[in-house]
Amino acid sequence: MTQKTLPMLAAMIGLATSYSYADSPLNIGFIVPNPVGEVGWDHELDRGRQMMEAHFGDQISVTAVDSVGEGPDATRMMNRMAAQGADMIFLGSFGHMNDGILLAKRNENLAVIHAGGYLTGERFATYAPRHYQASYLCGMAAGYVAEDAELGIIAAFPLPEVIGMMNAYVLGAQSVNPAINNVQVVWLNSWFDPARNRSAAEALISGGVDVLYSLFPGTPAAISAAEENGVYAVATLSDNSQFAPTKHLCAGQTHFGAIYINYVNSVMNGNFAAGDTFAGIAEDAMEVAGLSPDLTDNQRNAILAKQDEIRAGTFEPFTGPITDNSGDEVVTRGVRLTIGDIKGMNFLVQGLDTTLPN
Amino acid sequence: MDMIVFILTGAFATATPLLLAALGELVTEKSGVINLSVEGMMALAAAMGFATVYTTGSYLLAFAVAAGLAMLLSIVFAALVLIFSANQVASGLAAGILGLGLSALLGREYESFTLQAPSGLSVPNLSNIPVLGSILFEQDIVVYLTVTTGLCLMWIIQHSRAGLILRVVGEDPHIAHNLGFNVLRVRFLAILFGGFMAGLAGAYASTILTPIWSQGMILGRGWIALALVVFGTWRVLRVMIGAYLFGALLLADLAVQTLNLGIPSQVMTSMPYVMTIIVLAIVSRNALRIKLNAPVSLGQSYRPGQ
Amino acid sequence: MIRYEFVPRAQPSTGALVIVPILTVALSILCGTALFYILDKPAGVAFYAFFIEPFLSNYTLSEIAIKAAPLILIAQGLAIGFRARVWNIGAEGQLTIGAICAGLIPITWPQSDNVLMLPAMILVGALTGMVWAAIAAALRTAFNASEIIVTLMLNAIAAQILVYLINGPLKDPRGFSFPQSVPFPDVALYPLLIEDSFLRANVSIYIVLALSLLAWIYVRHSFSGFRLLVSGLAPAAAHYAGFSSNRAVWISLLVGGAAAGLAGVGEISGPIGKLQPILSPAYGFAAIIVAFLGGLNPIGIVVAGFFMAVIYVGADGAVLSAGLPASAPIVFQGLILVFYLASHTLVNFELRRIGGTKGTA
Amino acid sequence: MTISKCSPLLELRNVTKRYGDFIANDAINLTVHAGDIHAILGENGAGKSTLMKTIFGVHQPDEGDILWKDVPVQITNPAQARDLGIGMVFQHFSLFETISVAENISLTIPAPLSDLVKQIRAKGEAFGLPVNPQASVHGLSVGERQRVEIIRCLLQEPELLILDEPTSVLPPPAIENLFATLRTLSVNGIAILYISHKLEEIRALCDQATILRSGAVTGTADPKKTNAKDLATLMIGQDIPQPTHPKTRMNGAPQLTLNQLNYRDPNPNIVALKDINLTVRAGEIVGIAGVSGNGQLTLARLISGEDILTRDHASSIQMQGQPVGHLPPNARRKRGLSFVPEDRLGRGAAPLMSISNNGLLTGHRLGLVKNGLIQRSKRDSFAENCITAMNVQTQGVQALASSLSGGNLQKYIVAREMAVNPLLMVVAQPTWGIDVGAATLVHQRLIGLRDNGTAILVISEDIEELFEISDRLTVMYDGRLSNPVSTCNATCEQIGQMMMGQFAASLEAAE
Repeated sequence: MTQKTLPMLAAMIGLATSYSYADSPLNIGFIVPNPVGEVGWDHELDRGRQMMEAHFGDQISVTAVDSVGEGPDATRMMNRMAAQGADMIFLGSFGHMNDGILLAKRNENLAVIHAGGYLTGERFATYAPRHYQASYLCGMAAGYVAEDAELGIIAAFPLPEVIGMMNAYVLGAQSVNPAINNVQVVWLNSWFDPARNRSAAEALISGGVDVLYSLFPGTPAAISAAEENGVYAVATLSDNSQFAPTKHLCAGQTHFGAIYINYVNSVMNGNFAAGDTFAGIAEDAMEVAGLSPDLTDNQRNAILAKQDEIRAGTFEPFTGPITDNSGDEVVTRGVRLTIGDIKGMNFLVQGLDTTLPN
Repeated sequence: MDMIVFILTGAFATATPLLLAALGELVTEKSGVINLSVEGMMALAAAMGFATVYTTGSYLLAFAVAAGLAMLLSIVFAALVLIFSANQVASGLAAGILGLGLSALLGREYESFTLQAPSGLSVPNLSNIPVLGSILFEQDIVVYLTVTTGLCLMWIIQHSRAGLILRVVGEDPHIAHNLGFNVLRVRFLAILFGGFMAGLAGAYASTILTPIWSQGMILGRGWIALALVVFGTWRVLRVMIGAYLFGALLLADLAVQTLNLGIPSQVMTSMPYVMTIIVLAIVSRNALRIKLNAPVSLGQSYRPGQ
Repeated sequence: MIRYEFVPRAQPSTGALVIVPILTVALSILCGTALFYILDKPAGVAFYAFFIEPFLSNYTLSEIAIKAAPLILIAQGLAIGFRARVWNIGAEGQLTIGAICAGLIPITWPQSDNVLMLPAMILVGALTGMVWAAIAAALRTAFNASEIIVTLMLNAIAAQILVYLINGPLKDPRGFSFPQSVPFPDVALYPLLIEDSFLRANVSIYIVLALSLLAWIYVRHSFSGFRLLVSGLAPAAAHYAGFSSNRAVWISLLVGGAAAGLAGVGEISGPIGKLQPILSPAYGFAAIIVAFLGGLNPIGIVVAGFFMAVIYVGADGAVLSAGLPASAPIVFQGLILVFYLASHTLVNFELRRIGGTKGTA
Repeated sequence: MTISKCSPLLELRNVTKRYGDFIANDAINLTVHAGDIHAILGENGAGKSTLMKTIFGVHQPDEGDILWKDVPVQITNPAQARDLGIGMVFQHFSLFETISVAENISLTIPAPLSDLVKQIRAKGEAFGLPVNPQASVHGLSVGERQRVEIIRCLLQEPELLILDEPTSVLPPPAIENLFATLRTLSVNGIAILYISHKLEEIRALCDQATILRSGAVTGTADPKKTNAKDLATLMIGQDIPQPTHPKTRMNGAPQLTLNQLNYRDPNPNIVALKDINLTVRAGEIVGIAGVSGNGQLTLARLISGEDILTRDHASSIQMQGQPVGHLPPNARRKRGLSFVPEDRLGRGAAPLMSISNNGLLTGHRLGLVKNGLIQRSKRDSFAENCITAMNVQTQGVQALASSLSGGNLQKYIVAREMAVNPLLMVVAQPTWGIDVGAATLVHQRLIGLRDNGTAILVISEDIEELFEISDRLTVMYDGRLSNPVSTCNATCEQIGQMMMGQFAASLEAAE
């Protein structure tokens, strides 16, 4: 009991204790909101953790917990980890943001690393991959293969990140296939529902789409459905080729490991700085993967060349002019959107045929 | 047109797990027992059915394993309500929670795994009929079996001796006992059948319909099945029609979204639930219809000799 | 042939009321040990984490209070209905609607320092939870529509309303379009039990306990509570005595809705502090368990609510220290409930040996 | 017939059955031969039904032996009893309402329905028991249902037929038909066990009688040769108290007026009430006779307020001259109504509630509730008073209502309903299934209440009871109510005819 409560008491009173990392491993708590599957968000987070553990070996000791959810239960879990002496806690869901900030504020020896938020705080850092960069590239692939210029998107909820990815995808597609307009969207309005996800895919397929883009659906059900129906599928987060051996067109593959290793190093070196990591292709946190062999060499090379441009910083998908779907120019020619604009994106580009809550 | 064909075709598969579970629950309720653990039984069956196909590749074995496990859970429920005379509502909820927990626990090794969907069955010649052909004759085998089971069940309940005994036990267990029927055995078998069907429903959901296993994937479909029994007023044919319509409504939400009529998608997503409430109110309004079809002793504990 | 049979008692056994919880916990631990053995996890560590550890630190005690408050509150409301055999399965939706509507106040005046804000939210939350439940009551009394199904469907609809509002009109304009409202001002939050501490427990637990006392008086001593009980135990007798069944449906659902709505306020004015897509980890359903574990008795519910909270808080520890999978605690809860229902039979029945030798009397 | 006398068909030796601490049957011996019509005579609660259920295998004896044709048998369920050749017609029919006559019979006689339909018709014709095999049971009258029950037994070619209080649901002329049928069966060699507490019936029908009291045999007799008084003494243990009370006619103010009352239940199978007119005045007892199923239940529910009329028709039911037809039960009770329903457990009392809480059910008006809170001590003393008033046998006010015997519960409910000093009291089946002593007490209390000026309406299927306590009598048939006749002027024959629907008889009587 004392062993566990002492650090917490110390933290509460505000005693500053310094750890000598050479002697004892760095204690790391790692929280993932859902069960860890074969692909997807939780899988990629967990893969990042494994990379981190492989990199540091005995230097760190990681306690990983999955299926924690987003509500007060998740908060309790992170607080328990802090109370049991964690030096660093990784939080895997946007919903962990506010309580994570409070937790970091109250624990002077604790570094909290949060995925997918927009706020930072004392010893509270946030990171997010620039999914939209890969979305743009996959959009190009979709533009190439969409013979009828019919694209369909399945998305869970209209989060700004999701809207950004949709927009980049459509911009990418239009960049190689200007005929693309009227992109159909189905909102699942559910955090997780494989059967509904699959039905949504079938609805779009019956609506005649050439390429299906499955945006954070939580399950690969839509990708499988696309394969069965002979429609190209584009996936997010992970390469989903295993679910669509013949019709996997492209995926935005995320790599969290590099981000984590950076953070752990900074804590070990004592120069941890709370901040915002928005890591993309340039930071090796993101890349296109699983490109379909159906793409011609020219097409493939064009996509990879664009990826290199993004990596080099010579190209950025959200560069004006951008017109929204009511016809207004929302980004003027030559202007690049700021990180804040991208993270809080709330307009749909021209060609996206759906309605957002207002 | 494509949208309509999509809805009418897809509704069969979407409705199948609902219908399988609802038919099982209908039989259970006909015997006078309401089992609210359908959701849990389906989840447990979905997890283990999936695991079986994943490891052995056999769908037949998977459906058997799934049905078996759901029946085991229904035995727990049966023990509570038949031996211990516990409140049926509470017992159903308890068994349901146990089932949900076990599904997550046993299925965690297979989390988010997927299977290749088995190819559909297309009836030769008939499936070539325009429109109707693809709606009616390109479904998977379980869809046809489910419809057949429903029709058989309709006959069994209305015209067979077993159906007669089931109905009279649900009407008045005391008289049934006096006539020499073993009420507890009849109810036990009815509960077991409910478990069996919920098991098939769960296995269908995770191995054919989606096909994927993930914790929590049943997502209230067990509850929808319960609702279907009530607004089908305990008549097989009406339950079948209700399940199909509900399946169509679920798909209509998605299909209509692709047309972008400017309605927020949340409104569309709520529609099946709003419609359920409206239909339920209309159906229930005729108290006599409920009275003549609902099992009179539904929800009441029965102890022999009292 | 020797058989055992349950024979009804002339009046409920008070001794059994003590034996039942002991038997329940003993059987659950037995079964749980087997479960943990199969999972190859240390049972001793797990049970220590489940049942002992939660009592060992201020933090876990505070968390128990946080968790117990909504469970007890909702369960008290539901139990009053369950005694009348009105099955409100929709506390989750009533909680959501109560929270949304109460949340409108701080969202409208996010800079306010008016101390009446929290009381106003409490009032609005309870009233709107009632209104949501009233839909089920109206459909049941006017159209005879099953309240089980209507309340269940209303859960799904309430969830969609929340999603719509949180992504649209109620979205924090400075929140980078993330689906959540503005953070609530301090006057919209329940004061913490210990100000400026690490502990999240707030005064809502006192409100819950006070309401539990009220529930106890209502159930034990009020004539209105008596009428509800008659409606549940013997509907024909209630009808005969002139106790309106419609009234029982209305009271049951309104009380349940008010309690759930209030619990919604407890969440947004407590640990959450804003509107967000997930307001409750299924408190509405867990409270059903609490209501039954508590024997539908207000005092029993307080005990059961704390017990369940201990299990929840303990589960975190078990997951951390014994390495249990996150789903194992759910299984354990299911076991507890099953064993409770089985052993509860002893309250109204006694186990007698029949057949064989004489002298059973 | 004489040959079979040598070896008995059924023999019971020291059969004992206990329920917990209560001994329902204590070492019963009984012998029945083929072709006998053997009466089991006893008060309600004497253990007759328990004994018959033991023979029929509904439950098993704790001790003793059953011999069937000299062979000891263990009858573990009714199906086995039927296989042996035992048929039973229960007092409460074992028929399911939602299915047809033939389907009901098919439950115990597995055969194709079309065959059964023919067999049912054939048996019916052979023994004078006409029924329509395809009719749904919920549409049948009680008499028809009884015929179905008997045919069901006969189709199994039984050697022994048990009838439990078969005449309680029949009008007098129908009783004659039943007896004729039973005599035909007897001649055909079928033994009959006839359970009843009605002495005259047994004397008219039976060759032998075994008399039970408090679970034990008190004697056997040939009822045709024994006079009623001796039989009664064996049955009750003392002479039947013959209460005599003056038929007062206090010509008081009308407390209840039914004025052209028409009512159709939403369920089409329930008899509709047609043009009912009746006035019950303070200080009189009006009895409604009739075979059950002729609308009495509906009438009682309409008067109690459990079923209500629309506001337009409110004046069809008046209390103290005020329309009350649209008012719920509460409002009517406030105006001085009290009501004893025919179902005690579940309607008159909540089975799983204590006696004291059951007192609260309708007694709450007597200051037992204050500021919405139950006054526990007052509640308990109210229950105590009711217990004392009617000498209710119970383990105390905290005992559950379900733990009381039917008779004691009835006494308690009557006491409770009387305790509110009603202006109008409606009693349905006041003495159903309770022993003679208790019945006498109930009758005395009702008359006492009448003499204090309460208007009392008694609905009963027991004509003797109605003649005993009513000042005026009326008969219900097919949803209609006859003109009331003064009890002193009416004869049993007239009432019997009226119960068959010949209301003209009432006009004669009224003159």
